[in-house]
Amino acid sequence: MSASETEQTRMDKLKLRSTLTALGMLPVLVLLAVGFHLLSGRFLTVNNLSIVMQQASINTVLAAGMTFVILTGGIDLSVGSILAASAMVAVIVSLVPDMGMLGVPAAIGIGLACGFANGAIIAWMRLPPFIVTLGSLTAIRGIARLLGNDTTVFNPDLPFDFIGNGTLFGVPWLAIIALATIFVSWVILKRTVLGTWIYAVGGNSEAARLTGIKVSLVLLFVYSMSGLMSGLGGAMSAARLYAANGLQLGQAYELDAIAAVILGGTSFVGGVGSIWGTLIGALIIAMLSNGLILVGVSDIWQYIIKGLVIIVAVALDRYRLQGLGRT
Amino acid sequence: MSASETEQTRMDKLKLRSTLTALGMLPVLVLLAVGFHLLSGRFLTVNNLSIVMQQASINTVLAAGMTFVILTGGIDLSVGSILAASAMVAVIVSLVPDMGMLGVPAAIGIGLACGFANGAIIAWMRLPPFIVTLGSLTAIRGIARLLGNDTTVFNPDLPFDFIGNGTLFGVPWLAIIALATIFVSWVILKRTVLGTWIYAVGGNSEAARLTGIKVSLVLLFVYSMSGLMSGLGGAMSAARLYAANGLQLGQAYELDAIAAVILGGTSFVGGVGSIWGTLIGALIIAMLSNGLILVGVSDIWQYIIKGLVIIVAVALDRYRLQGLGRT
Amino acid sequence: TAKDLNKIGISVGLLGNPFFVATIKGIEDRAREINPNVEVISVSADYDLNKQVSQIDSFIAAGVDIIMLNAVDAKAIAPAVKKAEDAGVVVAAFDVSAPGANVTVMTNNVKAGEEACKYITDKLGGKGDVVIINGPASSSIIDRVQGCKDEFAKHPDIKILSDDQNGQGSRDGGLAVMQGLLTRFDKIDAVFAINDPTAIGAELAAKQLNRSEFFITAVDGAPDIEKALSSGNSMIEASASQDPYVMAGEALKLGVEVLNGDTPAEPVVLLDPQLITADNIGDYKGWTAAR
Amino acid sequence: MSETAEKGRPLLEMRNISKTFGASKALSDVSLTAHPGEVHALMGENGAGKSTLMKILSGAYTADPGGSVLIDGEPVALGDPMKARAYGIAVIYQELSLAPNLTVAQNMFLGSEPARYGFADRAAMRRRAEPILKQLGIGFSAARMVSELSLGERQMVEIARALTTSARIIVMDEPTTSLTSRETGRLFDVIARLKADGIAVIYISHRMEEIYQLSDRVSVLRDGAYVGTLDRSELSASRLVSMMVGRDLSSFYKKEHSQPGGERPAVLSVRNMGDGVRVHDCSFEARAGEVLGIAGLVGSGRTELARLVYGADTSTTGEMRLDGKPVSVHSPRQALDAGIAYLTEDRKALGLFLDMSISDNINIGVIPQDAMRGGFLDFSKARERAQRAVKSLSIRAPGTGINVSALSGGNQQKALLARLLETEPKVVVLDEPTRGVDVGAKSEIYRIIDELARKGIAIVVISSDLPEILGIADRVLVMREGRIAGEIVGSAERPLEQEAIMTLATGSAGEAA
Ligand SMILES: Nc1ncnc2c1ncn2[C@@H]1O[C@H](COP(=O)(O)OP(=O)(O)OP(=O)(O)O)[C@@H](O)[C@H]1O
Ligand SMILES: Nc1ncnc2c1ncn2[C@@H]1O[C@H](COP(=O)(O)OP(=O)(O)OP(=O)(O)O)[C@@H](O)[C@H]1O
Ligand SMILES: [Mg+2]
Ligand SMILES: [Mg+2]
Repeated sequence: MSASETEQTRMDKLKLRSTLTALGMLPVLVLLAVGFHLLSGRFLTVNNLSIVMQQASINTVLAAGMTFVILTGGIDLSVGSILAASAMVAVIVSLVPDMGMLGVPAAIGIGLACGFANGAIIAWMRLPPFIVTLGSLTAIRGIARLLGNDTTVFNPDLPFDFIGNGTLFGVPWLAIIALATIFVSWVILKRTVLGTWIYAVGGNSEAARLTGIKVSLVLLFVYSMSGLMSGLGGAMSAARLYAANGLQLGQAYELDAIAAVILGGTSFVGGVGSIWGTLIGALIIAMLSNGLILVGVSDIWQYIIKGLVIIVAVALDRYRLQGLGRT
Repeated sequence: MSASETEQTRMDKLKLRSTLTALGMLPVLVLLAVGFHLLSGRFLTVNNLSIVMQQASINTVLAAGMTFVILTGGIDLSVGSILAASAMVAVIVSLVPDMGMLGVPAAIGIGLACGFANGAIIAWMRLPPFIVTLGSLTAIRGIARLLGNDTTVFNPDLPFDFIGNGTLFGVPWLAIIALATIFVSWVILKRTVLGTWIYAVGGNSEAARLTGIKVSLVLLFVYSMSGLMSGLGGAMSAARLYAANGLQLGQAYELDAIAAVILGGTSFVGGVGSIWGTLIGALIIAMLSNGLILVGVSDIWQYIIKGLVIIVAVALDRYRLQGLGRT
Repeated sequence: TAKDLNKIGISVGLLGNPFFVATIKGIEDRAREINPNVEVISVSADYDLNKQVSQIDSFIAAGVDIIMLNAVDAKAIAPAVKKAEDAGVVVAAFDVSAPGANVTVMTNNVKAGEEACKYITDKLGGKGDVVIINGPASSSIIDRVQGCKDEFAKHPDIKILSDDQNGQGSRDGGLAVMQGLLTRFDKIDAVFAINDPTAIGAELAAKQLNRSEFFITAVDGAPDIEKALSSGNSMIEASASQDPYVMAGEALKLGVEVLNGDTPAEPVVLLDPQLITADNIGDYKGWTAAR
Repeated sequence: MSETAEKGRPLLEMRNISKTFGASKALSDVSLTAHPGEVHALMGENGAGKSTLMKILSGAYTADPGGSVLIDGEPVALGDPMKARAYGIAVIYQELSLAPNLTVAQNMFLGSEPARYGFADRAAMRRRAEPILKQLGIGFSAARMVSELSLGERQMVEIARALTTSARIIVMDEPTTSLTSRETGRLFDVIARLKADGIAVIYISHRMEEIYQLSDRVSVLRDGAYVGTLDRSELSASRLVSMMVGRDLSSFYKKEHSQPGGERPAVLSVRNMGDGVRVHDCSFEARAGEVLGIAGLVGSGRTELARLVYGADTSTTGEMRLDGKPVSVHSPRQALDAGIAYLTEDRKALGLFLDMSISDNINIGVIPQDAMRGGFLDFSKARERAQRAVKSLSIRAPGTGINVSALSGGNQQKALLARLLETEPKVVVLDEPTRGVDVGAKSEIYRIIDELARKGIAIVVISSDLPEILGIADRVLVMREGRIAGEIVGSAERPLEQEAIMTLATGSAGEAA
């Protein structure tokens, strides 16, 4: 019958489209990798790919948390500051004799606490996320500085340094953690009830409220999650650098994290997006930095090229999806 | 009759509410000023207020442009980079013998061109403003560095330095320009057809399209405007400093500009907000920096206090509007 | 016309860097010796010239006697310095020169770069492939790189593989840049990093990639480099150290002289760096030493 | 008006409910009871407070203190959607409350997902969704994204959602505004089954026929106050209307424009219009001074066709002529310039600027023409226009300066209509012009349509309300699956008939000529 036929072809088109959407920026990623390899001859080596993964790892973790937030239509500008504060805590705790390993949970705990505070203000006082997290970006930065008396804390014998520099079967721990984060986020977002609620709040928060979803709890969760991820990022950063500095660490990281999320196809207005896209977005950003150094582009031109590539990447993506129906 | 009676009280309440909304953050501003004066004894002097106005001026100009953009539901992250590039151009042109005064129009022209480029990509290719302006934030930063071969350009005999350091009847030129910008923006937004279109696009862009408004032209205009204002900001910065540096100038200015707009009550989703609010927002931010130094608060605590004040300010504002009906 | 020292305003490039923490301590200690009740306001300009100029304006409004200035930009700060002096405030510059300042005390950065790179040319016997990890283009860093390049230029067999990558002056940036450079170049003989954090970042990269064919020198003498040098197994072999504590303290003392109406004999004082290596680290005082 | 014969203990009792929003009192001292197995209709003009009362029941709003809600005679504390649901209350909201970014199934179970240890059980969800969709005769799959559904289809999803929970009280707030008679029929079958199961249904609608057909009792609200309750036996149109509006409405549909005889000139002629996906090969003509109706089932492509004509979407085939001359319309701007105006079916999402004033909403299309030199707004002209429009369309508003969001649905619709009339079009396409509009406003809108036709404007009305189409249209096109299935012309001797339209719309019989 004609009706079911059109329904069938339509479903096919939809499937094709959602596959393409899920693929997202992958073609751009591949294009970039091949391009860099052709130009430098060294990009696609096991060694270098492991470096790229490492360099992408912290941003990936932050961006995973940011994905939760942006899916609800919010934003979290404070991730860089939270990362700095928890890296400080990680190093400071690591200096305590015999309990050094506690640095990691301490960092994550601090991150969670900061995120929870953000979430509480946003969810319960219903203040705009941009301003609240801009405020905490500033305030937590101050706290991070206070923690170390405004100087660099370092620990050359960091007990958990394997996280930052070790490998497991040749894969850097940092990359493993980042991938694990993405996987856990995917499970939460796509396999649990909570995940559906997050999408629902982002899609239509009033509708979500009317169906009995506790919107404020969902918001509390996503900001806490973003804080927790930032805390984890802080621990990773500390483990990688053996040091932390409350003022310098994590400056402008929020922009990179948001860029990864948006490059990955998550919509700013909320409700639409996937965590895999975020992973690809973060990889593109890391690849750009690494590849341009490999090719030997000077610092100034790195800026210009990076900026243009980001714009061209989303333009390509838009072009790719065109003709597949209205958006 | 009872119906018209309630109608009357309702209109009264509505009027009260819109007055209060227009007032916006003014009470917070006054509170802060009085507080700082009580603590330092030097805040409310003609001299210091003129300093605050000067310090607020560049951010005010950027924030005015940003108000246009945010009213359409967009964002412009590239203002700081555009400012840097046009300040470079202003100083470089000012060094040309006999034509030094052309530095100002040159800077504004460059700003306009950058803004136009942003707008063209966003309006015609329909790409997300966040990513596009993040890309141009990076690319234009590179161009700004390239312009001066990555060093500071300097002109101690800047022909238009009166803009940055002179006064007219005791009022700093910088402040006059900032206020003029606000006034012009107000005229455009509230007195012209274009202004109504801007609010309409921000309020419901699909409805705007269906009523025959050329949404893409409106977007082109607002990003061009933001670029132009950034160019003006660049000229002001050059005139104030007699110098410009492509790398350092304008870093993170976008956050301050956006903060001023949002503090001023403009909604992130677009369609709601006033330019006067933006002025007050910019003044609050400048006042915080100046006042805390005057009171002698240490740098670390300045961060913490600033962050908290920003959050408390919006919280107060929310509280103030409560009980006056839905938000 | 002599004035009392009651209020000091300090503006530095980026507070939170241990270097500047030491300078502030140096200033505070010297200032307390002169007036125990002195009020010190220290702020960070975050390498933003506009911000620093605003801070100077605010200092003037707050009625400080001396502005201790670590200029964000060695040239462009001139008008602000002039404005402060016109308002009757003494300006003492440290670490970075500030045209027109009443007094200036800073490390001879050209020399620092020279010494760190002389260690390289000496050890390599004037022949080899070297890398310079650059940083943000501030005057001190430009000077260091200049000094280093001058030294390398004396040896025609020294080949500079790369000098245009920005390690942001941080561990993080040094690590990322070095990872790229190590992938790009199969053999490097020596690395000059424009400051200590960059050097440590570079070392971390080398360790991760199991590369050990080269060694690193830097400038600063920061606490973390002390640890590295004394550990004995670090790839970082030398750092041309500065003494921020003494430098800034000196600048304050000279500034107070100006405040008291004396003109210092020498308005610009250049402090020589001291090259610290594993051999002489034992004698090195360090930035955080109690004084 | 009698206290109904005692039906045993009421399932639901709402007593002395009041609700104030800021300054305005939306409800004062309203009471309502519902018995098991009863359909209790709630009627009243736009803004009478029906939805507000139901939102209090659903926990979306908290009532002012003083009132009480009893279920099975026990006082309960609502005030939170979760609690209301626990008491067995399910609501089909008037303002569709779906998350467009989720699938049909996800929306149906939102907030009460079948789950194991917090993990969503998709298989169970699909299993439970299928029979409900089938029961409602829904043709699309539960895996479809809601954003891809037409308005009517969304309404069906909303209905399906209310059936997922085992509710004892189901509130339906204007569930049929975008539904045609076939879907409405399906819904009524479901309601009959619910009744038989002893469930209480509270039904809100502005369509009289539905009220007659369904309700056991009818309660009427006016200006937030309870007016009275009529038993089924006491129902009559005049009585209901006078309770609602406080006066009589004589003739409802107006068709004074159509003088018989004489072929009028075609203003707009559309040939082979299609977008290759949802609309195929549509040709029709709209004539001056004539009302052309377009009927069809939910999702048959009526809205999409109108959007193609208006240039809101891009067509892949077809051409248009206006007054005999070919026109190319690729954007709404071009359509407006050519003299074609379009009233959207979704006034909140696609029509109104809710944050702007009534005056701005009316003037937005013409401010460039009115503007002074330099693009400055002419406030006095704008005020004049707004006031004139408010008067001629009798928009009930305290002033033209207040936000349009403060108006009731019917008045918002009239404001939108005013906007499009200010552009002085030759052809107006009205998509569901009376959606969610009360009887009084409806008859006013019919009067406006009639007046326009008399002025010689060509009018196209898309409507899912068959009696409405029959009442106002001179000629009806019927769409099915994106094509024009046929055309029916009414005449004095042979008036338009409902069956003929349904036959064409469903394709159940052979093509009618
Ligand atoms: N959230 C709100 N804030 C302020 N006023 C409101 C709110 N919701 C409804 N109102 C007002 O309360 C009154 C009753 O509105 P309600 O939506 O209950 O009417 P209704 O009878 O459902 O009308 P309709 O037939 O148009 O759906 C109206 O005057 C409306 O403007
Ligand atoms: N945004 C969209 N994306 C994909 N499909 C859509 C979209 N909007 C509508 N459709 C589909 O197009 C078909 C026609 O929709 P249209 O809105 O034209 O129908 P309609 O006859 O006006 O129905 P209704 O009475 O429900 O409004 C429907 O099957 C619908 O599912
Ligand atoms: Mg209603
Ligand atoms: Mg429709």
